[in-house]
Amino acid sequence: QDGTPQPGGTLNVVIQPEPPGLMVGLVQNGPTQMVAGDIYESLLRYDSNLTPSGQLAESWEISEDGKTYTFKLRKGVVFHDGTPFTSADVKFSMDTFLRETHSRMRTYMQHVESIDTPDDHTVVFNLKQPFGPFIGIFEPGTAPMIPKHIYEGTDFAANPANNTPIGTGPFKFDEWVKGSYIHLVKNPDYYMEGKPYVDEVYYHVIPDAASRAVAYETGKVDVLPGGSVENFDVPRIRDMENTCITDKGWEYFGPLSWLWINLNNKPLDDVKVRQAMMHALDREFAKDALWNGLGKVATGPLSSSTRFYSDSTPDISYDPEKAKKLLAESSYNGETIRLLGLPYGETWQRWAEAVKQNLTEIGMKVELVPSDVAGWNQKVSDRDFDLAFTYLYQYGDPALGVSRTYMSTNAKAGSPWNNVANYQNPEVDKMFDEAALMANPDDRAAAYKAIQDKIVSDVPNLWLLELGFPTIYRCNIKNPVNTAFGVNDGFRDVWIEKAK
Amino acid sequence: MKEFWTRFRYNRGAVIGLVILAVVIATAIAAPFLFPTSPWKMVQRPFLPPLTQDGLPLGTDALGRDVLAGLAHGAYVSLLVGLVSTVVALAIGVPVGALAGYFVGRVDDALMRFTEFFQTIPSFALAIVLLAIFQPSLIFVIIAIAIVSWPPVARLVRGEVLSLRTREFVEAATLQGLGNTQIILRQILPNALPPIIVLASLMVAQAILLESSLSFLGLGDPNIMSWGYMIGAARTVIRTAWWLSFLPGMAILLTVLALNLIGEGLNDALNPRLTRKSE
Amino acid sequence: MTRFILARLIKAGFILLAILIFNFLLIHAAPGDPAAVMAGEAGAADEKFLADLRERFGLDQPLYIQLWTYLQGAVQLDLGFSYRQQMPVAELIADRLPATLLLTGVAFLLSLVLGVVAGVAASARQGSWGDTIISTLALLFYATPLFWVALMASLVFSVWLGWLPGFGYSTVGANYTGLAHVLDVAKHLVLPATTLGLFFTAIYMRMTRSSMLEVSRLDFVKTARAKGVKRRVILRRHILRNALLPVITLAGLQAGQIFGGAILTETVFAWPGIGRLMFEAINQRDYAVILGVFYISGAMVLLFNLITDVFYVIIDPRIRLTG
Amino acid sequence: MSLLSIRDLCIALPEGADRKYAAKDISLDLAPGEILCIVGESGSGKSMSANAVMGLLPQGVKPAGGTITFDGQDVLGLSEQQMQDLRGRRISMIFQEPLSALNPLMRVGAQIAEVFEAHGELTPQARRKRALKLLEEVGLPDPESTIRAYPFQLSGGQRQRVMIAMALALEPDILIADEPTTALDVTTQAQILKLIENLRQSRGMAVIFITHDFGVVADIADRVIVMQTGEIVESGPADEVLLRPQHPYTRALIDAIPRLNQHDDAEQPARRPVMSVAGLNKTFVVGSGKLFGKPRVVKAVRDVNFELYAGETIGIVGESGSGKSTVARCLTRLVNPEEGRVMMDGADIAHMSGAELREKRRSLQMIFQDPYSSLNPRARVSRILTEGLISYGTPRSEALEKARNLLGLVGLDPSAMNRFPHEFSGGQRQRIGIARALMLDPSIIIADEAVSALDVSIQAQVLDLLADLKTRLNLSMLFITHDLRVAARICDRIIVMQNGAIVEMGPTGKVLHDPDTDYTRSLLDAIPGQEYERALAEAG
Ligand SMILES: Nc1ncnc2c1ncn2[C@@H]1O[C@H](COP(=O)(O)OP(=O)(O)OP(=O)(O)O)[C@@H](O)[C@H]1O
Ligand SMILES: Nc1ncnc2c1ncn2[C@@H]1O[C@H](COP(=O)(O)OP(=O)(O)OP(=O)(O)O)[C@@H](O)[C@H]1O
Ligand SMILES: [Mg+2]
Ligand SMILES: [Mg+2]
Repeated sequence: QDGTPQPGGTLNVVIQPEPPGLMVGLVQNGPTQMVAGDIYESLLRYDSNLTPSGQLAESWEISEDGKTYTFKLRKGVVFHDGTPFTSADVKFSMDTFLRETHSRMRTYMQHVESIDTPDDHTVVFNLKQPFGPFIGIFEPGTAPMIPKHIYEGTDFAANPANNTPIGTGPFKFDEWVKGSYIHLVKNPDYYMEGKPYVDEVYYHVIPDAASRAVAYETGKVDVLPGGSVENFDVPRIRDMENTCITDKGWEYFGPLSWLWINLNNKPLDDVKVRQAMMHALDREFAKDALWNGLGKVATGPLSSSTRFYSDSTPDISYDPEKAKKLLAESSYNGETIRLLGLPYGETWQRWAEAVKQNLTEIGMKVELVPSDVAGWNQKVSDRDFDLAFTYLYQYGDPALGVSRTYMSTNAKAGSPWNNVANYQNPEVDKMFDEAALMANPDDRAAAYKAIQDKIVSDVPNLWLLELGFPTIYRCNIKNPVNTAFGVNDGFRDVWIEKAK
Repeated sequence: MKEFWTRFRYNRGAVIGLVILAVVIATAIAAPFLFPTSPWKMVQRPFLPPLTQDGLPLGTDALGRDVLAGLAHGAYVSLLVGLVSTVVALAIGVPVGALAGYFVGRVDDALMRFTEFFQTIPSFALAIVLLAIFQPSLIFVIIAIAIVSWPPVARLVRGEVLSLRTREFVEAATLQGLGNTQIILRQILPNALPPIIVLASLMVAQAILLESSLSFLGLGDPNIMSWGYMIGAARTVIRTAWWLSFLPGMAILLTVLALNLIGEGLNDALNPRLTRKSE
Repeated sequence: MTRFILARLIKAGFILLAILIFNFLLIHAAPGDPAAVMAGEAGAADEKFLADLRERFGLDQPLYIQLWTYLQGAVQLDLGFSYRQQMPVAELIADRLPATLLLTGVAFLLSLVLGVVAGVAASARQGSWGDTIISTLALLFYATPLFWVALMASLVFSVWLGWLPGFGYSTVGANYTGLAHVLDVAKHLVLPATTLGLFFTAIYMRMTRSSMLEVSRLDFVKTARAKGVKRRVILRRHILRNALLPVITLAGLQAGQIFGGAILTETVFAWPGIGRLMFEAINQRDYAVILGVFYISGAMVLLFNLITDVFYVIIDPRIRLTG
Repeated sequence: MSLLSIRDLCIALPEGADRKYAAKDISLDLAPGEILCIVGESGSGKSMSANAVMGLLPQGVKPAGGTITFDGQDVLGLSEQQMQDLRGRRISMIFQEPLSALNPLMRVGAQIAEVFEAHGELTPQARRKRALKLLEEVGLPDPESTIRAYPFQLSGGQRQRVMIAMALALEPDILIADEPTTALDVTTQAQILKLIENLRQSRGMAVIFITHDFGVVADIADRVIVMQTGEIVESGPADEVLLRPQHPYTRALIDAIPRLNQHDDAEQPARRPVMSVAGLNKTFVVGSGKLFGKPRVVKAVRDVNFELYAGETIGIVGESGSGKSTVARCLTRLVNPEEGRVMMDGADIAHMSGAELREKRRSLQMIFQDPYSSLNPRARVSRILTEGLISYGTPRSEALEKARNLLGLVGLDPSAMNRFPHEFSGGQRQRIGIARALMLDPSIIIADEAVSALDVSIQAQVLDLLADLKTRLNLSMLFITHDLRVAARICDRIIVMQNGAIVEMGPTGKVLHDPDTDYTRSLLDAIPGQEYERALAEAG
């Protein structure tokens, strides 16, 4: 972007919460991905429009019928332990390792018939049928390249190398002082000339949001990834000197928040009640008061950064009068609605209170049910709620991150990422199934437009906001966010401008 | 009783304490009449500082709710949590400690091991686990706080009783034919009172604050307004809207101060050596 | 005495076992399990993933078998393995133990010394302005929420004045050694230790003061004065010692709670201690870690209760204990 | 020139006390080397006056006028700092109730050594040496181990001697001794008096000696002051006051002195034992104070056997620390004897517990040696007296009525009912203890030095009361005392104890006039005031 990159310097980044492990093939939570993005790499990289470019793959080709993907790998790439990276590692990672350990990959890989490695630098994926989203899965959080020579034939979960992760990325793992920090150092053998620019990266574990803000203010850290300070603190920090803020870098995840409606419970099975609730929610207020105006009011099941988003779905905006009318016409009879909040900090608690108040004002009786993280998981999995907050990632494509929420095949209890609402609509099922397998993007766009219209008029969930997680950093740190994954994609291109 | 009152009144601090407490209790009772609208109602723009808007003398919180109404409604819950859990903790801890200390030997052993049972789990953690198991309604919050706060009482009382039971006046009472209960209740406990009173007045504050920590962790009863809730909720905005935690903090402080003064007054009034100052 | 201590130690073993069983059941009664939490953090999971996790953690076994397996390990001092953290629990705890011991130990000594000294000073001049100031301060300390004090302290001393570091255990990346390291850690320790200590300081102060006032009216104090013993010495040797019993009790309690007591402080000041480990483990239902911490902290409580009891006898020879 | 001179001293009492002034218009002078005895009614302000000299009046009690001049300095005007310097070194005091007056948590050695330390004298080792020496001088057995004992591990008399040792440690100019020998047997008493006499001779120490024992007064006093209800009613040289008393109160006092030769052994017809004690043994084992040191073993009671008959009073006399109190405590099961039986109404109370024991205890009451520590500091006298009776089911009003009566009988005003123990004088507290024991109408009373703090006239009154009860209710009594005159007056039989064992037992007349053992003979020889008694007899 601006100016010539200057090498050197130390990057201090906040990480929250402390990751359970750094081996991203085994653990895929946010903080793990954030650190692992520096250590592990995948074949491709995606910009903020989700357009792929090469990373470990130099080039790639998709066959006409959408069933064969051929990747040409970069030459001269070595793992941090000096072993060369080859097509065998790709096959091992995708076919053996991730299939076993990575639940999302497992579903994606169901579409893959076989993987061929004609030579050390060529990999061919043969799909059973066309699978539109396939080109979107080659990022380090989903398809990290794992060293075969270390893991082959071992118990993956118990491999001691998990504590000293080895990948091909721009930074090498150095030290992890549990409870304090994780230290990565520059990979001197990195295959891209001159990169990375910075010498080392510290990820600081600071469990308290206010202290994280203090750490930034006192200059102890320079980058606050999205969600590391309370939303209420953002404006104050944003206004500090030499401070830049961006809400980019979440396009791939497209975090969308909504309230699950337990459709098993009366009177929530009544679409009128649901519509009434939808119109009762003052989401603009929530965005302004709770999210500092960052993010967007959701218009339906898709995030606006997700492919095939349609902006012409039926109206679901705030209209308390209409809500009252709808409620009066509905079968709602003064039942107490149990609202399960999300135990992820103050903003979410306040939000639950605001929602409760919104619903109270149209004449519903609402009781807040508190819980901790584990309890929340349990309650949502067991469908022990009437309304429940959640937000989920969309992974850039409705087939990867959206259909799972609405398909009846996914409606079994027992997981919080299923179709928890128990939305059963055979028509929607069929449309999703077909749209995923279309080879032509235009066909898919049309199909998903129809799906969105259908779902929005049914209101199986109460969509809230496309969340804006701002990344805050000092302005002399250049390029912290330049892909659709933001800081999760590693600091390959980051450089620090020295004070003049 | 009358005489006790005269002596109590003699301590000016105690009377001030009593007045403050009376005001707090009155507020708690009168809140629904003084502020008939729900304290959860969002009435104005968020983060209004105090004294900037007519009708909202203490301003608004993060969701634009009336802070004054919150304080008034919260008084009830906070008092309830503080007093009831302390009373429950005393009701368990004092008898356990007294019996253990008085009977020593096997009874002591059994009771103290029982106490240790509750003590070994870090209290905050135990409260969290208990509340994760049970739905955190107000009742359970109170019970959880009481359960974690009685072991210190028991140990303190036991320590005192262990020392007092060997005193000669206790032996004299035994010879007078007093039963064990009477000896514990009438001879030993009154002499162990000062530390118990101090601890009790501390425990009320602790209970109110523990409730605040719990609701901060999302384990309070989110359906009721309490000072603890208000402080906890204001914590994240402490830098931008300090008054939001300061005001309920002051409310807690005043209440605790009042209880403390009363405690001290009680202590003085019950201590024969301090009375009848010749002035 | 020696026999009493031995008997208690033997009993402590059994109690620990009972407590372990109780804790085990208690924790498993809480909703949610580690597999669900871990899957939750991954952002997506299917049944196979959950089932795999549960199998790996042994959560698919009936509860009594899980308990049995755990106890077998625990009896041999094997605290199990945290699948979440990919580490043996004993190692996890050992990693965090020094930091916690340092923090709570310093806070403990600080509060005990400060509290008792302040209490003695206040009681020596009952009713004076010094007494009023000390008593008011104590009141402020214990009626103010810990996190408030903590945040304010870090705001003032770290952000505004820039005197002291506001978080962490040592300066990251500085790689100090020897004395420089000690000083560095000490600097980091100041804020959390004072914050944590303040509350107990207040308690000791209140307890000491009231107890001292009570004792100072007893006859033997008059004897000491009749001997011409100096006021300071009377306060310390005669009154304080007789007033110490409740303070000892509280100190024992505080010492036993050194893991649990520091959760908030460790969180605010990012102190890499056991309190935080435990708190996170509870939230994540990392059973082995929770139980491990409870096990160790239970042992700690039992130990300090025993020490307290021994202190009772040392302090007050009239107390006789039978074990 | 007088060393100490008190002029028109008034000491005001707080509201609700017996009277307005504890002491009124007290004037006296004390010359170096002089021994001044203060005698008088219990509660007449003796202790308060003494305390005033030390500047140690209890809270609420204040000097309300007059001056106290010591060595040219106005004591009442001195700062606390200046007083500190005087106390212990120049003026020292022995307090009346030795149990409460010793720090319960400090070893006695340390408490003695502290006197030296307070005044910056000697090195720590030297202090210990001196403490040992002092303990030896006041006649404590085995000083090496006693020095490491805690006060509660010592007998009443032993504690008292520790107090004395502390007071004498720095060989002060003035010693104020407030009933210092109430718990001492006559031989030990004689030894202490001799010690004081020596100090007076060698160092010119002046002494204010408060006592009820006219024998002691006669033996040591240069001058005597007699007090009644807060005022000095008579003063003068010892011989004058003792042999030619002017004031009627003084005369009444002297008339009330019990005589040694009063007793004839009346033959008792058909006697029924109400209590028989067989093979009683009690050993105390106490830690040495060092971690692995040898424990201190005290055989406090060895193989004690005796029978107490209905309507009989047995006196137990003997050396201080010989196990008298321990026997009493074994009989009431305040301590558990290791061996032996205590049969009462056919049941062995030594091996009894719970409700059974409680029922038996009703007819077995004890008067404690140290009245102060045996009264609940947080209870009013009314409660202290009535709660036993009420707990056995008597209605409150009835119990209160009875308590008021008994207070009257022991010479206390009924207004005492509403006061707390610390608001009384030593003798008054003792009488509360007596009243308490009588509340339950027991059939056996064990009285441990029950009248030692009472002036002779009240003592006589109390003894008459006991004698009356004895005949009316067929009361049996174990009467532990060191005052052989008192023993002579009310006991039917006497047991002499030494070193935990009974060395002699027999009818009073026999034991007191024709003893079998040398020990008893030495006791008899040591009775103070024998010359005076003869003089009185000749005069009267
Ligand atoms: N609780 C105790 N622990 C250890 N030794 C004790 C204890 N009580 C008494 N003794 C010892 O037992 C012995 C007998 O004590 P006891 O009180 O019976 O004497 P006494 O005859 O009543 O003497 P006095 O006339 O001085 O009161 C003493 O040597 C004393 O030191
Ligand atoms: N703290 C107090 N409060 C009220 N009255 C008191 C207090 N202390 C002493 N008195 C009263 O003061 C009077 C004098 O007490 P003092 O102790 O001087 O008597 P005494 O002459 O030493 O008697 P005894 O021979 O019984 O020890 C008594 O009537 C007593 O009741
Ligand atoms: Mg007296
Ligand atoms: Mg005795």
